[in-house]
Amino acid sequence: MPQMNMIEAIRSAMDVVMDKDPNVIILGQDVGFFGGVFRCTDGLQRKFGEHRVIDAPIAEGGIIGAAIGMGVNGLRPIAEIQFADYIYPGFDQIVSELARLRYRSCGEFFSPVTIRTPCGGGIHGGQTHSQSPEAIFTHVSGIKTVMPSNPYDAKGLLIASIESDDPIVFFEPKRIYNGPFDGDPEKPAVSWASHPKGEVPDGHYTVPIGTAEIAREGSELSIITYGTLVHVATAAADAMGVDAEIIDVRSLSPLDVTTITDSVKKTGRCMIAHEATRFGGYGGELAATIQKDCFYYLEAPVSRVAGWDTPYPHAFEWQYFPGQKRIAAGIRRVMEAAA
Amino acid sequence: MPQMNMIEAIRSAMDVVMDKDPNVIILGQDVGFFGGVFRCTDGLQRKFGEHRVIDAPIAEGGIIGAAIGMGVNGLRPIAEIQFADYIYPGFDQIVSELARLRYRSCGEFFSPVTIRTPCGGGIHGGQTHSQSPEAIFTHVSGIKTVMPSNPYDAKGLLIASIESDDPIVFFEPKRIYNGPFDGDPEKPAVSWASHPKGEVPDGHYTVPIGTAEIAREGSELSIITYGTLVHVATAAADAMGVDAEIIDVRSLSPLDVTTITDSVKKTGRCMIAHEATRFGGYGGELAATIQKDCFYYLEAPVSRVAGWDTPYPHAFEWQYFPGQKRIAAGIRRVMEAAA
Amino acid sequence: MANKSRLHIPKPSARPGDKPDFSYLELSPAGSVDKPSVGAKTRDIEYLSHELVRVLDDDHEAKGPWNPVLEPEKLQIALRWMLLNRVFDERMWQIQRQGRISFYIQATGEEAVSIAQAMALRAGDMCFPSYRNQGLYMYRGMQLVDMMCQCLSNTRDMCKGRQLPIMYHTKSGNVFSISGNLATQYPHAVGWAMASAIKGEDHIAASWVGDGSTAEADFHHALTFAAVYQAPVILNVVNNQWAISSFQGTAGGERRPFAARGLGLGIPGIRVDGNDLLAVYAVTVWAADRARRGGGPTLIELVTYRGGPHSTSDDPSKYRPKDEWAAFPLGDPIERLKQHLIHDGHWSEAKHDKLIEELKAEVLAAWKEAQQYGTMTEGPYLDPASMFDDVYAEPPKRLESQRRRMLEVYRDKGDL
Amino acid sequence: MANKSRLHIPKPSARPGDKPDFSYLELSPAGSVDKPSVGAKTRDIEYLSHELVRVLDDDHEAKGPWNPVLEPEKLQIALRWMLLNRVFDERMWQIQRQGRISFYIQATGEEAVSIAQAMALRAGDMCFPSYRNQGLYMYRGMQLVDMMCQCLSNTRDMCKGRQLPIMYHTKSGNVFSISGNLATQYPHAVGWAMASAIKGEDHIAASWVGDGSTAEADFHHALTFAAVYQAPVILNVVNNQWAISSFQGTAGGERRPFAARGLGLGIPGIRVDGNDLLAVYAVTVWAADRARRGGGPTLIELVTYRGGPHSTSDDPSKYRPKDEWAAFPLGDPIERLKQHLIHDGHWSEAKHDKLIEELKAEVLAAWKEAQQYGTMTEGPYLDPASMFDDVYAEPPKRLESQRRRMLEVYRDKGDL
Ligand SMILES: Cc1ncc(C[n+]2csc(CCOP(=O)(O)OP(=O)(O)O)c2C)c(N)n1
Ligand SMILES: Cc1ncc(C[n+]2csc(CCOP(=O)(O)OP(=O)(O)O)c2C)c(N)n1
Ligand SMILES: [Mg+2]
Ligand SMILES: [Mg+2]
Repeated sequence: MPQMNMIEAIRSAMDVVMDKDPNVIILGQDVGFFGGVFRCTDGLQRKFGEHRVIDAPIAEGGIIGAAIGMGVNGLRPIAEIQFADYIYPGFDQIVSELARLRYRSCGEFFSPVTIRTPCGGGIHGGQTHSQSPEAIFTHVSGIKTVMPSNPYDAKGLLIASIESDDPIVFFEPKRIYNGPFDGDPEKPAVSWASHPKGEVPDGHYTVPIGTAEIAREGSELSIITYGTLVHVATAAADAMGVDAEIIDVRSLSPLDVTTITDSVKKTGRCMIAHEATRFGGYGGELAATIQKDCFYYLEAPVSRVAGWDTPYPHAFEWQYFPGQKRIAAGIRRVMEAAA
Repeated sequence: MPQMNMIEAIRSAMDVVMDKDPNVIILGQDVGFFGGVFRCTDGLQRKFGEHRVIDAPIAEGGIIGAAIGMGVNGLRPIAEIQFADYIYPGFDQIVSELARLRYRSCGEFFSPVTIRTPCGGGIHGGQTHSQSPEAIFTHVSGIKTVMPSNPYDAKGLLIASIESDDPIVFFEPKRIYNGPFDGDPEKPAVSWASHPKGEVPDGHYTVPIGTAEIAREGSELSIITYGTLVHVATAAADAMGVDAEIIDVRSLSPLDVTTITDSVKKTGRCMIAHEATRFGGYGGELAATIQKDCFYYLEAPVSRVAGWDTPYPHAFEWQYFPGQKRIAAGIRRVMEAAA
Repeated sequence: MANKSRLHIPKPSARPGDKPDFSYLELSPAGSVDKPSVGAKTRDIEYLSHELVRVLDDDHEAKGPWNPVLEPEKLQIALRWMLLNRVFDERMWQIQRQGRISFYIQATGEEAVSIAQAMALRAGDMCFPSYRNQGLYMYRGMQLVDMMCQCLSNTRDMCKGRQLPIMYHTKSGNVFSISGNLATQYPHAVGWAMASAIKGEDHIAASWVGDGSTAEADFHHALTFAAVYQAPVILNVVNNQWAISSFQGTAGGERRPFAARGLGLGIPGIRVDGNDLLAVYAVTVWAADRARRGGGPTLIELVTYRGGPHSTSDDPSKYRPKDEWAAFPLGDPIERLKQHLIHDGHWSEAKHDKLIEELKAEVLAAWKEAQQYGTMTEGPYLDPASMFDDVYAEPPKRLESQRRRMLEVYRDKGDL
Repeated sequence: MANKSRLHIPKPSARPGDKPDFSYLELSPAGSVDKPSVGAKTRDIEYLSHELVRVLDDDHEAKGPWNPVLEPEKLQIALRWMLLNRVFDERMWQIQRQGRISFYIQATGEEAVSIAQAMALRAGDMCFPSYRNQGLYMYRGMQLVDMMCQCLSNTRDMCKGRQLPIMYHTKSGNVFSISGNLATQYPHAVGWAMASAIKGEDHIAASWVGDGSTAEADFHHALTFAAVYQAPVILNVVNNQWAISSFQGTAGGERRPFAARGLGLGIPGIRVDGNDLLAVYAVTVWAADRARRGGGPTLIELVTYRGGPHSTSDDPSKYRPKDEWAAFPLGDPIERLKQHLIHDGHWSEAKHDKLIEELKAEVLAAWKEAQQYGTMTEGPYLDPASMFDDVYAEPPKRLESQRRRMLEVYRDKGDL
């Protein structure tokens, strides 16, 4: 099976779908001739032409607004937002239009736009290249929100997203574009080649939206996480020798509640981890759901480890980012709580 | 003491502060000559002149962007967004600029903008005049988010907001502008005159941001809510004869955790109610915090009653709105759960 | 502080109590504006954005190069549609006042916009309207009874009760779904037109916003994308002088006509008498032709007047003179077309009155029929359980369980 | 599908391997453009948006009505500032390449923009810059060592480690804090200017965005508000032909100059040779004067070229000819001012070389000093606990408890 990093897997997903369906087009800043600032669309304009891989003006609201109109006219647009930090100028079009068009027209009109956008920290990007704004999209009815943690899922979920008639915000944790990251910035970079999920079929396949995955089985506690932190949490649990079950949520909305609550019912202890600021974050939804469904199984309160409630500070990236130490501290808190 | 409805109380707050501080100005659509579509600024342009109560172009992003610049230049702008449903075009300016200016300039620059906006349902407003988007603002570090449930708090919190050097999104539950609402649309309207919180001092006073209030003391369960639902929940508990303690959160961020957890520790049972869609909503943050801090006191899982996870449907307003029946069902669920 | 302020505050020419004053409106005499070829260069036709294309003169004659020279029958049909729009609006307004629907918006005084432009476009062209374009839906074949059922949120409501009254849509008629958020449809039209070009089709798109809405970001997005990709789209600005209580100067109309807004991007603009059906028709045909031939977008400013309140929630006597409409120099589009037809010997007062009676009867009949599908107070009612449909194409489990929970609590409409 | 597509796709005149081609740039001869009075009507000065104001001709002579006739000493100072900007950028670029700072952005080739405009404004005027306006900070008195410390996120960093390198701010110097989000500062400038007018002060505001950023919503918001309230503001568009890999046509520059963008709102536009310090100075003084006298906003398009990569993260050889800058018809602003001074007998190659050496030494000294306040790899370090400060004026309790929790886990920099 071919080895791909996440960039290659994402590119392959678009390549495969564009080959199959002439209505799939890409619209975004620098995506065309240049191939995207993270190279995700590299070569696609050469292959599919400049009428299908289109360089866009720097107007995120315009990109999403135009993509909606294209979708209404039978195309299947993939809109790239260069950084998730720059998605907000398109927020109104996403919330007020993309999310509600099918509902308000009772299915007569809809627009199957997939919005791809790199998110998350760990790349020395400072406040405006490191954000994780996924929570606000999960609160919007009519939108699905997805975040893969590895090349295999990235390709399968992206194909599923593009082919879905529902609008999807597809977050790409850029810290792990080139290799899994265990949270230690001092360690030499590792590539996806050594990771089982770096094996990615060349052709068409999908990973269904709405399913979580058990990234690592375990019995002592459940760690519910997604994106880059799947790898950090795994490393932290390994280092501590804790038999943690790690759930990669993958599909934030719709959420695969069963896989998560089955795990927590089994382990009786639960920690949630995400990069985004904690207050009002997606961890709140997870914790609320878990405590409700697993109340009689829980031996300790559900705990959250998350980005601090500050903007993402450039120089204190590694004190801000929920690294192994913070996750380990979180695990200890959950494990030490009296049952 | 004078009687005021919420509109009058809000107007009085602006009047008092504008009298005191010549740097306070108002900017918004139809706020000037006309006095605002909900009449909140009625008479203020006549009193303070058209250079302090300014009709703005229909560009929410422009209103907030310009207000930020005014704030940087020493003014203290109150920006009115005509409906909370229309705040999204200004979202980028709020999240990327207003919220972070103090932080990124280490306090050298800041802009003390207060954004007032009517929110919530119950007025036959359909999808685009009924939304409750408070959750997404609570997730933004650097912004404070406030929602009063009565005239007294509205005035006190609004004065505190305008006078605060922090940027604040001030949500006004429009269903209760003219009187408290118990959730029954068939009942004749009641006025604020009969409500103790309809008594509002004429002059200057503040209600501190960051404090919740016990709206009704009780011992059997705690209902954590805010805005219109404070009244609906009170009516539901009364009708059921349940001795509920009802907490009016008021300040969503910063959150008064102590008042809430003290109550839940006392009652051992907790229900959260809000109008906004449930998934990814503010109730998640509340539930996550409460189960964490009150784990050893809880006799039942923390439960949420909220808007359904659909856009706000015009004709099914009363099936969508968390009315007395749904709140009662929620209370029963919490009360009946085995300890 | 106000005293020393040097800020320019735009002010309308008249407020309640003042004499209406439209001297700020620059008018060109009918027939006086040159009509360029469809292939003309943008730079050579900038004048169109500052003049006012008019065909009907004060003596009701059609004049000049923009006269589309339409057959009398076609004009009678146009008159019929405009009248239907007006009669329908009047009836629905009353119905709202009686509390039988929750909300309504009239197009009174602006009927020529939707009717003339619908006539000028082809059926395959896609319309992205604002909330004052009900005429488009009518012309594109939507039945009055369907429009009424939408306003009633009853069992025949195309929106299944999910939208405020007047937020229609028709896929078969190629008129988009109306949004409550201003100007959001503008970039959709541009994207739709881009897709049409990409697919090599010759359908074009058209969209409408009000003068006030031009301040929104989406106006800029739409113009920018339309200019960059030369999208086959007509971008209309309906300048009815008011945006709720704010006059058009609050949106930046004090210095230059809205038609000039795209010039800096190379988008030609045409300012047209929006109450002159012939002129509106002619400029729209011109712009559509241009778009279809690959000439790119055109911005059309339609100068008209909002004859009624903004909506049923509004009271304009608070902010503008009561008799302002009567003083509007471009008159009433219906009256003007009627007089033109009479002047040319193709119409009469008697026929006109009879037509109005016919249309009133048609509207009344539709209203009677619509009520059979349910009213706000009497069944049949839509099934509230349907509110969980169409949020997604593939609904998540949680919506199913919420639907069940809802049904546990509310078994029927009375059961709140 | 691509075959039948009729969509217009803007294309730059040259890609890697092609011969640079600037024939699309319309140039006016130096000295040829009329200079209107500051009180001229907008309509009468539209020509300024299509011409190119130039003072320095190909023979290095200053010409025509826009010649500000500055004293040689003033020009030598200007040259010094531009050179300092360039030398600073070169050094910081190297430093980034050595891995000693995480990121950098040069202004290479665009130095006249910041320096000439800073010179033309008054100290009380407020600047809202983009990330390529480091020259403004320098001119407004920010010490090189402070700029370097910001880029190092060290203990003297004015941003206390919270911002990417180059995101400076100075309240005392009246230069705003740089945002990573494009164009957001544009409406701030307008709001600031509105406040100045409201307070009856005569300070004006100025802001800068790139050609690519004009597509953003905030560009439109700023222009609209500036036009509506006639705010005393200068809105600059630095057209350096590129926005990362996208040429200026992708932002709609193919048909009309960016200077024309405000015409439809009644905002006069001036297109100026951005590499001609004298011309930039003159148009800025003119626009500032106009604003200060209550004439409202002016849009200035500065035609220049991004001489270097977009940032240290960029590789322009992938998308444009390597020798494009060399072929740019408006040359290099530093070289042009230098030659002008030499031509007039006020400068020499020797002086120039000496100045460069001086400036290099100055920059190097600053770098040595800056490192004493800490580097990325060596202390002293900022206290990470400070990251919880300034999120709010009145911090909520949860930030205090998060600070405590952070300190429990990370006791020192090495302790991650
Ligand atoms: C984004 C947004 N902001 C504000 C509103 C509230 N609103 C509804 S209509 C209107 C005035 C629109 O005026 P104009 O564009 O001139 O259209 P007209 O009503 O005159 O046809 C306003 C401010 C809205 N619907 N959407
Ligand atoms: C809102 C937003 N979208 C996208 C980006 C990413 N980005 C950074 S610089 C840039 C190009 C800007 O080009 P231009 O405005 O011409 O300025 P220049 O770099 O040429 O000075 C882009 C797309 C951003 N910083 N902010
Ligand atoms: Mg209008
Ligand atoms: Mg540029």
